[in-house]
Amino acid sequence: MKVVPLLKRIWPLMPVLASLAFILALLLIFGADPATAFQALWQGAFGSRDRLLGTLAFWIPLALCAIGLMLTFTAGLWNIGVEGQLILGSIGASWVALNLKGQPAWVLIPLELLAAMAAGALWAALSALLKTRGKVHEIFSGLALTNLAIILTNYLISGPWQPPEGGSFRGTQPFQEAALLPRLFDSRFSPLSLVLMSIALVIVAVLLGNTTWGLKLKALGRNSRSAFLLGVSSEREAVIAMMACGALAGLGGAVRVLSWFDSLRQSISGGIGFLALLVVMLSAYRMFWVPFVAFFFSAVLQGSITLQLRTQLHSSLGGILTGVLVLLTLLFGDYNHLRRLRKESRPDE
Amino acid sequence: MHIELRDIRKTFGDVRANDGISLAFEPGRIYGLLGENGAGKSTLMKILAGYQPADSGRILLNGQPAHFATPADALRRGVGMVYQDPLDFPPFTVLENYLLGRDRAVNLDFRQAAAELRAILDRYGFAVDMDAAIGSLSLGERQQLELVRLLAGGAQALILDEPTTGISASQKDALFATMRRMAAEEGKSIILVSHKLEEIQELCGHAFVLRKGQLVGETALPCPNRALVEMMFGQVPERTPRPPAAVEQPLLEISGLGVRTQRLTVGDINLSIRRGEVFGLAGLEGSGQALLMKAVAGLLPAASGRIALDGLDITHLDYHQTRAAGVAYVAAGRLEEGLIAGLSLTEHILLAAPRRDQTFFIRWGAARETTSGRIALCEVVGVPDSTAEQLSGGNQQRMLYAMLNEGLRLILLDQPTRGLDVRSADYIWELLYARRREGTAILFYSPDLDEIIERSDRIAVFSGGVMSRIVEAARTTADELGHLIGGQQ
Amino acid sequence: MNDTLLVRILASIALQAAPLMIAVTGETLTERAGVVNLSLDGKMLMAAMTGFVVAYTTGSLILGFLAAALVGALFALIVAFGSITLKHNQVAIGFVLTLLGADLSAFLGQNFTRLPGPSVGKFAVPYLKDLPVLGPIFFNQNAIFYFAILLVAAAWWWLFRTQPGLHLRGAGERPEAAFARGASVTRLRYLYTVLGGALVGVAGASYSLGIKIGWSEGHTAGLGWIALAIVIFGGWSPARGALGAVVFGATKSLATVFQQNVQGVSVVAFNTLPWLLMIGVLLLVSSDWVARVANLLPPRLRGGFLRLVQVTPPRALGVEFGQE
Amino acid sequence: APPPADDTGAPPPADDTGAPAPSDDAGEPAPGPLTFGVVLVGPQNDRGWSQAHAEGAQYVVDNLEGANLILFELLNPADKPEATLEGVVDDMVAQGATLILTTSDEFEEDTMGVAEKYPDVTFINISGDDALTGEAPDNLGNIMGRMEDMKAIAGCAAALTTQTGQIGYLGPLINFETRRLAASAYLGARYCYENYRGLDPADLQFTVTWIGFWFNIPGVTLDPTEVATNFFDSGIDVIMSGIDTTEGIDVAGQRAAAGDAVWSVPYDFEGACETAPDICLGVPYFNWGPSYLALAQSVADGTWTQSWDWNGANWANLTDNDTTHVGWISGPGLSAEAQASLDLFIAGMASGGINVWTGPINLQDGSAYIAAGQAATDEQIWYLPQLLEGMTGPSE
Ligand SMILES: Nc1ncnc2c1ncn2[C@@H]1O[C@H](COP(=O)(O)OP(=O)(O)OP(=O)(O)O)[C@@H](O)[C@H]1O
Ligand SMILES: Nc1ncnc2c1ncn2[C@@H]1O[C@H](COP(=O)(O)OP(=O)(O)OP(=O)(O)O)[C@@H](O)[C@H]1O
Ligand SMILES: [Mg+2]
Ligand SMILES: [Mg+2]
Repeated sequence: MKVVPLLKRIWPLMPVLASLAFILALLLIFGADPATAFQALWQGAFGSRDRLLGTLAFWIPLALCAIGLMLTFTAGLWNIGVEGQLILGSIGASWVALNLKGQPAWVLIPLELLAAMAAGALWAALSALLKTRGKVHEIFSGLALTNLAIILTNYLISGPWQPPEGGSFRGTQPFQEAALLPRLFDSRFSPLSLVLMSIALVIVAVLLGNTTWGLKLKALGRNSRSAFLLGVSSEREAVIAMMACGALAGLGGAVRVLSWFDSLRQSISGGIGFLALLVVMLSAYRMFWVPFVAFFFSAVLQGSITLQLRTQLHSSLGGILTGVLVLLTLLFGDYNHLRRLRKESRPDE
Repeated sequence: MHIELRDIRKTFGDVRANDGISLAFEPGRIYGLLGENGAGKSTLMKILAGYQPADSGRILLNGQPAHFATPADALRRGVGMVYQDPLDFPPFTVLENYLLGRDRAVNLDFRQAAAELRAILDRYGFAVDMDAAIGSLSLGERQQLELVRLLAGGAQALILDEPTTGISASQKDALFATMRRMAAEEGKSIILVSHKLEEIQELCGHAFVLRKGQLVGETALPCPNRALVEMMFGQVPERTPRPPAAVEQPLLEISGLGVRTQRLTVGDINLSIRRGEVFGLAGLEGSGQALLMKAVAGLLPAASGRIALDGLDITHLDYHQTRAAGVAYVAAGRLEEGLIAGLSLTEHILLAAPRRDQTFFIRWGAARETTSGRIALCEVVGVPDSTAEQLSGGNQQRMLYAMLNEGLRLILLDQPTRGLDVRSADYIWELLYARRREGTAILFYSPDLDEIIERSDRIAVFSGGVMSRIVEAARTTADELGHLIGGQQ
Repeated sequence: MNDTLLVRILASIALQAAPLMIAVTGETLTERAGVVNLSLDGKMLMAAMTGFVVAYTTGSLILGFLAAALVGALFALIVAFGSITLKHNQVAIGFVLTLLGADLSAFLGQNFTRLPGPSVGKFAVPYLKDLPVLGPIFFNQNAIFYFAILLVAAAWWWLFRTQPGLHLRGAGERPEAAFARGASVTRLRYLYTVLGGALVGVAGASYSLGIKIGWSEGHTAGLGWIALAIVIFGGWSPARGALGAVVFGATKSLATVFQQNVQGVSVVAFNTLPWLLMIGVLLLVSSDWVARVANLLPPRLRGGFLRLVQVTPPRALGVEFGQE
Repeated sequence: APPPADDTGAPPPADDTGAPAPSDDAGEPAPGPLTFGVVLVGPQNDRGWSQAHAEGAQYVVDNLEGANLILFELLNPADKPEATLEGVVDDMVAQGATLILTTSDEFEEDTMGVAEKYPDVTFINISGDDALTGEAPDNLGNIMGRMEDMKAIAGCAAALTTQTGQIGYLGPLINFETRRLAASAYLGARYCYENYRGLDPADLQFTVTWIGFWFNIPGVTLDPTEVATNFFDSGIDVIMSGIDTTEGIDVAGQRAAAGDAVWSVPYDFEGACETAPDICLGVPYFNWGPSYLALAQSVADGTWTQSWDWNGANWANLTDNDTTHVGWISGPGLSAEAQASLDLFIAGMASGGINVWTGPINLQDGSAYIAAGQAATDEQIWYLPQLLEGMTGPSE
């Protein structure tokens, strides 16, 4: 009788423990000392002020993408293209940074952010229209557009935007100081970006929870045909949701170039968008958890750098940890769901 | 084959779908199974046909206890069931569809199967093109194929669950004739589940009546409808008479309308519907009447002609603009087209509200109140926070009407009472009549000709994409309509 | 005649396309049964890695392919269990496995990167190999190519000419109806998901042991997604899917050729071709513009044209089956 | 535990012995006279560019008493969006590294940054030129191996072997370095084709295809495997690799196994022939060991001074890995008489009798670059603006 509630309460921890066990096994198999490894993970994420700032800095774009994805997921869209939207954002910001010479920061930065959001939204709009007009599933358009965005970056940094000393694929020349977001203790973390992220978080949460538009997205996500008949103009809302997500991802891209780096680099993102999808899944599509989960991911990945340095273990370990965790949570995380299944399990065929 | 059901019990959650039902079917006879919505008819039949296991109880075939794991199992033992919505494979060809599950041989022998199928079709006087895709056939034809498949499978007992919804009068006659023959000449037992008392009376020799999962009565047929209705509902609900058409003003004027889709082209429709008029559309499935309604609703583009509402040209408005102009469209599907599983009734009401009443921020308190008002009005059994899929079929139907906004000019209904029992259907119509008194016109299609005649002021008849003529409901009969939609003049 | 530039290039394209054909056929079977297994990309990486590592350590190609198939099947089993038994979102699970597969393969394969290992050799079919044009393209390839061709043919026959094939398609079109005809939908879906996974595994190993010999991080990355797109382009038919694989291979080698022959365009530009192609073909097969174009045709041709170009997915694709 | 003082971005309190600062978060104090860090852009076992550096680092560990290596592989935004050179360097310094080598021009910019952040740590950026241009702070130097000569030898070996007179060059991305290396290979090939085989250099086809990055990035670069395949299909029978990885020789080996007469010249790493020895004509490789050892020594005993080193070969013995900075080692695939001619060529270069960079040399667009009889200067070679006349393939 009273075991059930207890079990229910601690249930979500099970996947965490299981995935830790999995990593432990890998560590032992590859002959690394788990204690050192986990200490290194911790040190890498929080071990010092710089580390903590690094974790924060990587957290922001990831969270921004995840927040945006809450909109598209609610609308029933698989916006895998968020990765490319982030990249386009960084291109947009770079465009302003490179072309508006000699402007003061208070002019440059807002323009950069706007350009970034516009660019991200544009890329998302392409995906959305390909779906609504062309019936091309957003997973594929998103994937293609992501790769096209990467190739576009390579074209820019090796062509029109190449540094004066000649085109290499390293990136553009560093932006003017005024173009960069003010950063804490010359780290990569910009408090402004945190503020922006928090604002985005609140706005999206309110939109989803308390507005007619949010409700329309929800309807769309669950049954687009009925939603349409009830007066929701499916195409419009879907496109807007995608563009909003793209804009937030674009903002994340701006943060990448303006505070993480100081220039547009070859493959500026390297999968942050894909991680964001995992973040949202692990958050069980609940806004409340998104920022925390995103922070956890950022910490693990930061930690895995130090992990590699200290144990010479391949740093994909961090990715494995998060991946297994998300998988197990998806499969077994929802206690009530499992109970329900147990109940209605009829003699099958 | 002698079939006996003993103390069958089945519960879904806390719903007692079948609560200890015992009855028997003799070979060579045709039975009717009656009951209000949710009485447990389909559940019982599904159990008998092996679609779902009973929680308890026994099935005896010729005295031998039988246990069906699957419908295929049941069919091997001679029990087959035809659904209102045939369980076939729309993209397959008729032949493939027939072959699926016919035998165990790995290699498909199309030639032999074709010959076999042809033979049975001929025996029962059905004509179907073997290479046509199932999806391109009419509902009636698909039912026939299901029937044929079961017969070929050696069915001794046939169950038909609401088979006559959406098929033509002539198809119905053919179906009934076949069933009579099978009972009389081949000694098969036949069970007909239906809400239509006339049909039951016409076809069956014996009726069982279920209520709330229990067998509440049985009788030899024919017998007075009253008696049946009393068994079904405990008391006889009085029917609301149709209030007279109010004003003479024309509301909806359709001239030279043409609609084209992949499958069907409808040409040159001319109609004038008056304020407060109930206008029925009669026709076989796929004859174009739904196209007409979709065109008016703005769901399909008009290829030609003009549609005017109160003088306002709505021909080229899209669905949402048309909606804003005061036209409501209620589709036949419930959870597919109209309700959204997982959303609360309040959220439904919020979504359905006209744009101008929609505020950017949602005031949940107010919304809940409106909702409870609406669902009270339409007697939906549920609370503002219950989600759509939690409602029973009948209540889902009512919810669709609870979502209709005030001050509508025109309501388009695709099969408004599909699958509803007499009482629920009657209630729906009460709601609609209330609208009509406010001057709202109602344009609806129903496969049930009796319903059309009883409920409409005027009726337009469709056959093969042509609107053949318009008749006064008062001056026609189901029989006449039946032949008109069959294409005869 | 048989040694012209064109023939040589065609032969290479055909060979490059072979693993894709295998993967596409595998996923086609899975999706025909109604399950979307999105984990293709990660699965292929894991399989490519496993296949190489096992073949390298044991020296046996057979074992390599078997191990790869096993890994593919295992991943598929997770998807099947998660979506069929636990009734979770198939896309979500598949996507997570995709990312996980990439990291896991990088980690487990780290000590086997770019080692010279065993590989499937060329086998020329006597006599046939000397046929003009066809010879070098179809009969002077390695075993992987022959396997792919046979597999595609077999899968097509199985799907469209056999009773089990009907059951399989039925389960993906209308599970409740298939169930009514005596098919056990759940078992079918498990079966074909796992089988499809195993084939994708073989495809992965085909890269590391035959087409792109050896293992390196991200060895086959991206190809899984391409395969998924080709399944759609192929209208869930193995034969047409194989064609799609070839078209894709052709475009990729075009990108290489263009760089030499098209002046004044940034080198980078040509790398966009495969992705533009992906969007292009998906637009072609699924957008309703095609239908509108068709309406311009005379009614006689219309149907045929649409059947030729447009495709419709299995109706119950990704739809869970609750039984009754 | 409170954050260690030396991990806060402040330079480590280097005491007079120059011994590394103690760091508690590294777990164990760094032993030995020198702890040095090496940052790789690719995987340490890519049998190419990165592995060559890894081996160089290992050479130091083997030859410098108590040298302590911290290796970090795969530092590039595609593989590790979360990692930055600065972060890695922070950690290396925290573990007491006083010498840090960043082994790609990818790191050129960021190395300047960290060099300013840690003035007491010595930084070496491989293949950069900041020390040459004077932009670099005093604690940052550059090294590059004089690969041009080896590439010329490689080109010669290719030209001596090709049957079809068509050589394919697998190029990475286009910049000064990659252009000049491809050009050197071509010049070497042209010289040997003309002088040892007595054929008209105009008939020699030398095709360069750029994949778009140093190594294959799926979906973004051209796939080197497919480029190589396409080379062979189009009649090329010798592939020279200019990329970090070994696809070139992998495909060649495959083709040879299938009976085709093809050869390959890999790049970067001494052991690169192993994939398919029989058709390997040899490999021009970087031998970082000696330069790294010298560096480590000078840093350990505090005698290091900033410089831009373009280290050449030990012509006396191109395979003496204790002395030569770049090397050429002939492969089993090279025929005896080809070897003979190649030896003549090498001897000629060693004696200075042969300099392939002697004019007349025209750029691809036909404009004259090096006047007849003149030898190109280091700058002219280093900053080559285009491919050369006679080479097929994009320059930009
Ligand atoms: N699969 C199911 N899950 C949950 N409840 C069910 C299920 N099937 C039927 N029920 C419930 O069992 C009761 C009987 O359903 P059943 O379909 O047998 O009624 P019916 O007599 O066929 O009604 P109708 O005339 O509308 O077809 C209803 O309350 C229905 O909601
Ligand atoms: N929106 C649409 N787009 C394309 N084709 C349609 C559409 N609506 C209906 N059709 C096709 O046009 C034909 C006539 O439509 P429909 O079947 O709805 O008419 P109906 O007589 O009302 O049939 P039902 O009895 O199902 O209402 C059918 O073959 C249908 O498939
Ligand atoms: Mg029923
Ligand atoms: Mg209809």
